[in-house]
Amino acid sequence: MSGVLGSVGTAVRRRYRALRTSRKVAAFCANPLNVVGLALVVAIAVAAAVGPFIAPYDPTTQQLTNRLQHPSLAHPLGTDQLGRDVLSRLLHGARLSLGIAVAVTGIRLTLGTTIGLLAGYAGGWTDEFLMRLVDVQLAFPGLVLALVIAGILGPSLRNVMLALALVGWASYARLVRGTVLATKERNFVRAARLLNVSRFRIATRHLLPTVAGPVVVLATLNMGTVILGTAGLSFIGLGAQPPTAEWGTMLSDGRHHLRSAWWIANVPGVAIMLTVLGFTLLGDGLRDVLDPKRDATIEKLS
Amino acid sequence: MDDATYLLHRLGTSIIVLLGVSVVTYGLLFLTPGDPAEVILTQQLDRQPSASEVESFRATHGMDDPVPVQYVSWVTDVLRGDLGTSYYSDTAVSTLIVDALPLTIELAVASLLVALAIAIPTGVLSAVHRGSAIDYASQLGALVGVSMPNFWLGYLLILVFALTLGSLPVAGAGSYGQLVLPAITLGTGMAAVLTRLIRSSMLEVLDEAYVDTARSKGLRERIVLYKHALRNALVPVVTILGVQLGSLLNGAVVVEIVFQRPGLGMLLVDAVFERNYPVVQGITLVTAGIFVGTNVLVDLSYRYLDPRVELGGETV
Amino acid sequence: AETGLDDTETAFTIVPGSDPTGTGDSWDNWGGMAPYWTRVVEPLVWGTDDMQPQPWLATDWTATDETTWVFELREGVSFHNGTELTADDVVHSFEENILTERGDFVHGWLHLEPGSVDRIDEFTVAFETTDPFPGFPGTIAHNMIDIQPPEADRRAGEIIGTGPFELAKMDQGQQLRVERFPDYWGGEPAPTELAFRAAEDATTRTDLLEAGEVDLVYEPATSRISGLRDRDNIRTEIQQSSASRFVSINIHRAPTDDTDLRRALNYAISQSEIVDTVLEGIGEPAHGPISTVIDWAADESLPRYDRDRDTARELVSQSSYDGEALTCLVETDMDDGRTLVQILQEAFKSIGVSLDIEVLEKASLQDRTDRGEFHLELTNSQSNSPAADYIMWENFHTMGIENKDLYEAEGTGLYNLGGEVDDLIETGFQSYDATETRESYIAAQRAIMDAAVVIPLFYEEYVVAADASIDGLDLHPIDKFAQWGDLTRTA
Amino acid sequence: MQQPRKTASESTHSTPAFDTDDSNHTACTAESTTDLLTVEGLRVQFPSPDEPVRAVDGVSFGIADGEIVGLVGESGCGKSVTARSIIGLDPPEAAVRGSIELDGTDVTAASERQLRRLRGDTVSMVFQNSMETLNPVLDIGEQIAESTKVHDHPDSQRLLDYLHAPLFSSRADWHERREHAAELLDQVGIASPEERVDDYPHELSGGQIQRVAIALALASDPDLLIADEPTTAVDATTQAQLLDRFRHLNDTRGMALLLITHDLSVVAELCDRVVVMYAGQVVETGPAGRVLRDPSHPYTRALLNCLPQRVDRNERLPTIEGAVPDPTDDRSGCPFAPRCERATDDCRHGDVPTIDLGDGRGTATCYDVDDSRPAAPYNRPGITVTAGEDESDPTREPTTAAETPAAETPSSESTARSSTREKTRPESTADGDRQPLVELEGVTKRYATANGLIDRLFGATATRRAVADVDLEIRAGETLGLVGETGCGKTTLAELVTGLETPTAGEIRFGGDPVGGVESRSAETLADVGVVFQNPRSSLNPRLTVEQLVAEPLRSRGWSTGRRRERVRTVLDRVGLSEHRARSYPHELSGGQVQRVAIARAIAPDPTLIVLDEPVSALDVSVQARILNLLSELQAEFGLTYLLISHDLAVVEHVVDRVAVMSRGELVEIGPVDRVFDQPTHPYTKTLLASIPSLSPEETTGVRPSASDGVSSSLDRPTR
Ligand SMILES: Nc1ncnc2c1ncn2[C@@H]1O[C@H](COP(=O)(O)OP(=O)(O)OP(=O)(O)O)[C@@H](O)[C@H]1O
Ligand SMILES: Nc1ncnc2c1ncn2[C@@H]1O[C@H](COP(=O)(O)OP(=O)(O)OP(=O)(O)O)[C@@H](O)[C@H]1O
Ligand SMILES: [Mg+2]
Ligand SMILES: [Mg+2]
Repeated sequence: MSGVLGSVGTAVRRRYRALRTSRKVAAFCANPLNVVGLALVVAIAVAAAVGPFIAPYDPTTQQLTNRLQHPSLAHPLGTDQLGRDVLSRLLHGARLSLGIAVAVTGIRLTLGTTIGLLAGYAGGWTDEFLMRLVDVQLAFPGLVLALVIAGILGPSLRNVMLALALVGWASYARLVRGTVLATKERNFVRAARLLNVSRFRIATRHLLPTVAGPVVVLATLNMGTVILGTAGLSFIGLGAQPPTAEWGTMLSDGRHHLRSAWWIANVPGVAIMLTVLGFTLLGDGLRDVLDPKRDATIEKLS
Repeated sequence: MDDATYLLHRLGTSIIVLLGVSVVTYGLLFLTPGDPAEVILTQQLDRQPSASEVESFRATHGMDDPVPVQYVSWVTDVLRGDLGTSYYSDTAVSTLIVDALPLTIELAVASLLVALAIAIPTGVLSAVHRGSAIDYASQLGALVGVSMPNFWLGYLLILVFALTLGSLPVAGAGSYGQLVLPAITLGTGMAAVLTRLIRSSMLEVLDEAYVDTARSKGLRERIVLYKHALRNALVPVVTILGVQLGSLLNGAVVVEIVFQRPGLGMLLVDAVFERNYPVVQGITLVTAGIFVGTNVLVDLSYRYLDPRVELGGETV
Repeated sequence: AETGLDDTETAFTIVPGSDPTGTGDSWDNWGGMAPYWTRVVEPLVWGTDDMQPQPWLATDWTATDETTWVFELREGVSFHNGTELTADDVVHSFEENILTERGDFVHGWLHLEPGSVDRIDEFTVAFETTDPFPGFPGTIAHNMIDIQPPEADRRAGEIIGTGPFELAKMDQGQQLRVERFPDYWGGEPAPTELAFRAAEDATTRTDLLEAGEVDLVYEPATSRISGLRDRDNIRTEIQQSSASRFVSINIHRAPTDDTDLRRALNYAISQSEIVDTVLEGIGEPAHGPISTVIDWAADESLPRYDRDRDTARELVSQSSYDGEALTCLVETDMDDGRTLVQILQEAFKSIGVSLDIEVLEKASLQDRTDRGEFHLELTNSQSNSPAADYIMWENFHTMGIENKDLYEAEGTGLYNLGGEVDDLIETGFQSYDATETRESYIAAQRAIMDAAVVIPLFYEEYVVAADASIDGLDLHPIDKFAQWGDLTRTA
Repeated sequence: MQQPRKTASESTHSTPAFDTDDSNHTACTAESTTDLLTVEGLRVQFPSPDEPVRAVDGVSFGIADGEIVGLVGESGCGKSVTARSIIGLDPPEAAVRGSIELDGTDVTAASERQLRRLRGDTVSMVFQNSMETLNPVLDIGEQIAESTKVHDHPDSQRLLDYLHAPLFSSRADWHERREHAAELLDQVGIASPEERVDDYPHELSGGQIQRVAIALALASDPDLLIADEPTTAVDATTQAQLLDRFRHLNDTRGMALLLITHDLSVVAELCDRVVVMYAGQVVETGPAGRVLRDPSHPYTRALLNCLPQRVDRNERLPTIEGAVPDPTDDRSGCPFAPRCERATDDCRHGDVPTIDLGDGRGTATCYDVDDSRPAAPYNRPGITVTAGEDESDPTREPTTAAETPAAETPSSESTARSSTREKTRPESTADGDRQPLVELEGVTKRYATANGLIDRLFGATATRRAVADVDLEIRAGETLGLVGETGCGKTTLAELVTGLETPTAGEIRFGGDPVGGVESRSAETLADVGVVFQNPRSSLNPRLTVEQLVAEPLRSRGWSTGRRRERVRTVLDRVGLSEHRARSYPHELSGGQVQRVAIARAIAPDPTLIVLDEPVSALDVSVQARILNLLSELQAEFGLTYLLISHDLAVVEHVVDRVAVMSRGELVEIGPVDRVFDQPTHPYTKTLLASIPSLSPEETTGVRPSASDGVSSSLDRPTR
């Protein structure tokens, strides 16, 4: 009997959940830009997943006799200064470029969220200390600090990732701490305290879900920033070591050929642009759906 | 909080932050693989330095002391306005910075103007025509600017405006003409952020009752938009400007290289690669100082833009 | 380029390959000016087109004994401030500036200690070298060894030289303007004014020329050269330089301590393919490490390793190579460095040798080579003065810059075969007999190539691209020796 | 002594602006062609994903020159949308049909330029939520000056001129206009207007902002002023002053007024005529006196009956069953039919005729209009349109409730403190010996306003006193009311009781034992107190379902899943929420339902004391009535003690036993409600009571606080 009731309950609950989600999905889809963003991100993700398998050539094999070929049937996006197939390099690069962005964003997010939660929840001197730390990190223009770190550690993708991760976590910490503090003072948390709900449950049921939305939005927007940061560091000479097919490095290497062989630079350039565009649009869309009121805050941090 | 207390307060936090910055800046030196003295001397001399040369170099640059002592003496010097001397040319770091800074500031200001000139009309238009083709087009257009790595954008702009159309100089610094392309390169990236912000902030403001009040007075729509709505919409925008200065400095590094402008960014890149630590430390400290200072100014100006603002309110 | 006004006809804007103002933060610039390119200051000796010392502010020099050089100064040379050049100025320049201010390294370079320069009479100066140094005249034929009067306050940026052009204005890191010096001892130069602009990126230089903003650029981007050649309003000149590009192999580190492997690597490369493809034909395929403009360079007589992958593979299998990746270093700023090193990588792959590339900025690279932690380094060697002997010494002699430290510390080195090669280099370095020098250097080069200590790639050539109307270019194997006095514009 | 206020006595009218003499207005009804404003068949629809939202569904009425018309109806019935249409400010997505003739111009068809002229000259509007109608970044002088400038030159508006761009605008001109602005501020009763013109909106109090908004509307010297709920956001004293001001303007300028409100007593106070709206339609119009005294439409009647002041103390309030129809529903027939007891099949289909009641008595859109029916007396106890609803309690028959406006003992005490010590009890409660459940002794709360490391280093600690030295006891089983103006410390006091804040000084005792803040309270003490927050929606985590929300406190008491579910079902049922609502999220619920969830959660752990902070202030009268009924039922059933905070004195008077009056953090008076309301001792209490508008206008002629009143000026402090 109660089993039947239970399952009916679950079904009803699921329907309500679905209704709730579908409303969000509808809101998300209402803006064509959101859909464009999602489509771009999905496309890039697919390219990253299957790219290496569908690439027509090996990304590093040179054919000096076949260098600087215009796009053609054999080489849909042409060949580069060493006669390598640009399309193949692009497809291989997708995984790497996206991987870097995900990894860096992941580190930033984990580090920042942990520190933010700690500061927001602990308060007092811990909070004071951590927030001054955050201030210090934020006082450096990101790329400047990353440049110094990566420059001193030496050029390699690992160091670039490390440098970018070290300069980006503070935004998350601020966002999370701010949200935690605001939520802590929200009436529903105060009410929970009055109702003798345990600290642990308040943290997991009331605080974390509230924090998740903005963090996801910031992370999505951050993906683009990281990709651009990697490209910038590549340009300065701190990117991937050859012959790695990484978009920023490809673009940076190809810039000398902009006039003579436009495809070498512009193909990875457009790829970067579309990826960043995709993540930014997606992030905006998520923000509209998940967290409509925090525009300026996230803009300020991302 | 009144202005004086607030200033005191901000000054206090700024000093703490700058102290932290100086620790980080100084600490970076000790991340370096290898003995800095040797690396630098080798470069300077173009050969392996002798043991005595290394020793005398370490002595003249105070590298023999324990790290905390070095740090303290560096900070003391900095407080006296002495940022140290370049390892390579015996030039005072402050001289190098003072020489390079105007070019970077000029670029930053010009970029900001470009960004605002693009962002204000586009953002307002986009908000007023929310959900229309104009809106989507201008949002997308704005985003394209920020989605391009700015060195690529820079080279494309050179290709189009300097080489193909021949209407603007390729590179260099000094004339206003030479400022145009770098400012556009850097400005478009920032314009995207500002456009989106102005748009969303306008959208919020346009829903406010006082906009309708303004209309109900019989005011023309243009006055309603640009006097009543925009003024309010700019309030959050201004807070962003301070932070955006950081992204301007980031961008300046790359843009200065692309357009061969010997500003702070170029100086920094050279110094980093040469391991010219006094210069690196000087520049990071100065940029952080500028950044922190600008944000204080922004907060203060914020108050004059929005009379409701109480100084010292906790910002996220 | 500048248009309209009459005197712009005789004014030119030049973009050299490196920053003419010296970025304001390097050790070889004084008062903000680098001594190169601008012909404001001059040394005692210059270099001929085939890299021989050539009389300049000094008209003649003789070695009166093994360690004494006596120089006769040119009379009637006046500085930009109107005073006449005399022996006092030379003594002052050496003693106060060159041997003291510029750092200790100068002593080893010039084989000269402070206090060893003496005025003999108004126009004669004697130099006492620390050891027999036949290369002295060629060595001081260097832009940095310039003569200035005591009145010049170099630190404050007041540069007074004897050159055909006077310093007019300098913007750090941007450009440097000079004006014609009418009283130049070599006759009044044709241009009234020259502007040297900084643009260290090859693409930017090319763009500047194509946009017509400048009249002449050094080393346009390789990828753009064929495009420039196709243009009517631009002329391109190719000049062989004193530089050569090669891969140095660390012979003291396994597995490149194995001669078979090093030879195999040599057999894997086709120099002419590299020159014809990625270099757009700029450069001469090389068989040795020394540019052929240098008179004691050996090319024809060196053992050749024409590409032969079968031999190479065989050598690899004979060698101790066990499949681990070799490390190849290259400097970030090297032109075409990233491209070349990737070609090497692919070539070695074809003979079963794998290569890890590390593109490093100068400081890190230096750090690595100092510790000997690498196998290969893509490098180039260039002499900025006619005396190129030090290339042999510093690279291949056990006590040369590259090898000395590791030799002293660990008894090894980097590229030093030691023994006979050391002897040959010493003989060449200290002999006052040109033929003897030549023969010992050639023998040393042969030993070096036999042991395959380097993989020669190409003897460098450099391109100067200019507005087609410009005439009177006087290019030099040492690019920084270019003279601008005859520059004119044809209608 | 409550009787007189509730009796429809036909006494004389001393206020000229309010005239119940119906014949005066015969010429001014909707049908007149000389009207200033004529709205004909107005329909406004908004697009929505499913059906369009019919916000206004065929509204017709008119306003004559100099007439004051009240537009009333529950929340969401289309009042604001109608008003916006009149000045042509519908949102762009709205579809507007019908005609709006304003001073001879059809607003719906007017050009941009004509609209500007109308707005600058003929009509002005004071928007709902006046706190937000002033531009926060411009000083009020400028905002008013702008209005006069438009009024003078509606057609030449240059942006640079209005931006005050130097070189492009005349400073002298602006200066003059600012002086004029000061005059206008003076007229609406703002003290020292010359200084106030330079103030920014945030520097003004709520009441002052209302006045400025009115001054702004008056700047263009309009023929018609539309005021949308101008008094909902302000407390009773300020409301009284504002209404007075309207009457005065109407008198002196002959300005017509369309007053939108859901407060019928405001209408009674001020209006000549009333238009009653329901679900986007006009259901009844007529002279104010007639409509209030003798409502023709069942809806109007029901609305009037729900008012607490018309029902005796402890009497069950009549309610209207059901809810306002969804504005997206396809409609046919009378929209009120589903909730109307007397509805017939005719009512449910087709068009319901609008019947002219004749004799200048207005119109009603209903079949069931019986002209001959005698006027319903105001205070007939137990008149209900429906017999309560789901939460009806069989043990408490409304009609049999005790009528005990008991003989009060006026001499019981004089001041607050003495009263608590004397343990005076209201006689209306049966229980004889109640123990103090909670005692507050000398409780003071100061908030620190500075924070941060630097401030701590500098030792800068500014404080604000929210509650000052309060002695108070809450007795078991009673309902203690807490009243006072905004910001006087009511909520803070409640938070001290609940433990969310800890007192800076003084002691709080539960059953004689001192208690601290939440963190230091025992689980039993916590379970003893239930709280319904001022804004209940904010106290419900939007990510949890109703079921989870209500079960939360039970879980922390270690109840098993089954027991929790059982209890949740019981309490939800008890507060009248159906089973399927358990799976809803808060945002899917209406305001009344959210309030019920909050109450359900508060009672779930079986507390003895419930703190209710403004439990009904955000609700419509009918919903309010239901919640109040529910509260009294629960009290009777579970023997609960209530601490009830409200600024609505009518509500307080209806439900509480004792009332405590607060002013600026201090407790100024406390005592049995009847005693305090009839014989207030403290001057502040007197002012507060005098400002309550009454349904029967005749009474209000007595004590009316004016702007110059010493006590009310304390309200003129900044809003933050
Ligand atoms: N812009 C809009 N878009 C969609 N629906 C709207 C819009 N504005 C109002 N509505 C709907 O129109 C109906 C009438 O709203 P209106 O604001 O006129 O109510 P009201 O009578 O003023 O209520 P209140 O007393 O709460 O102010 C409501 O159902 C509301 O949801
Ligand atoms: N956390 C706080 N920090 C500082 N001041 C506060 C805080 N909470 C309330 N106050 C101040 O204390 C005073 C009393 O506030 P409280 O909320 O108790 O008033 P209230 O009587 O409940 O008003 P309302 O009727 O508007 O709800 C006000 O001046 C308020 O600004
Ligand atoms: Mg309304
Ligand atoms: Mg309150």
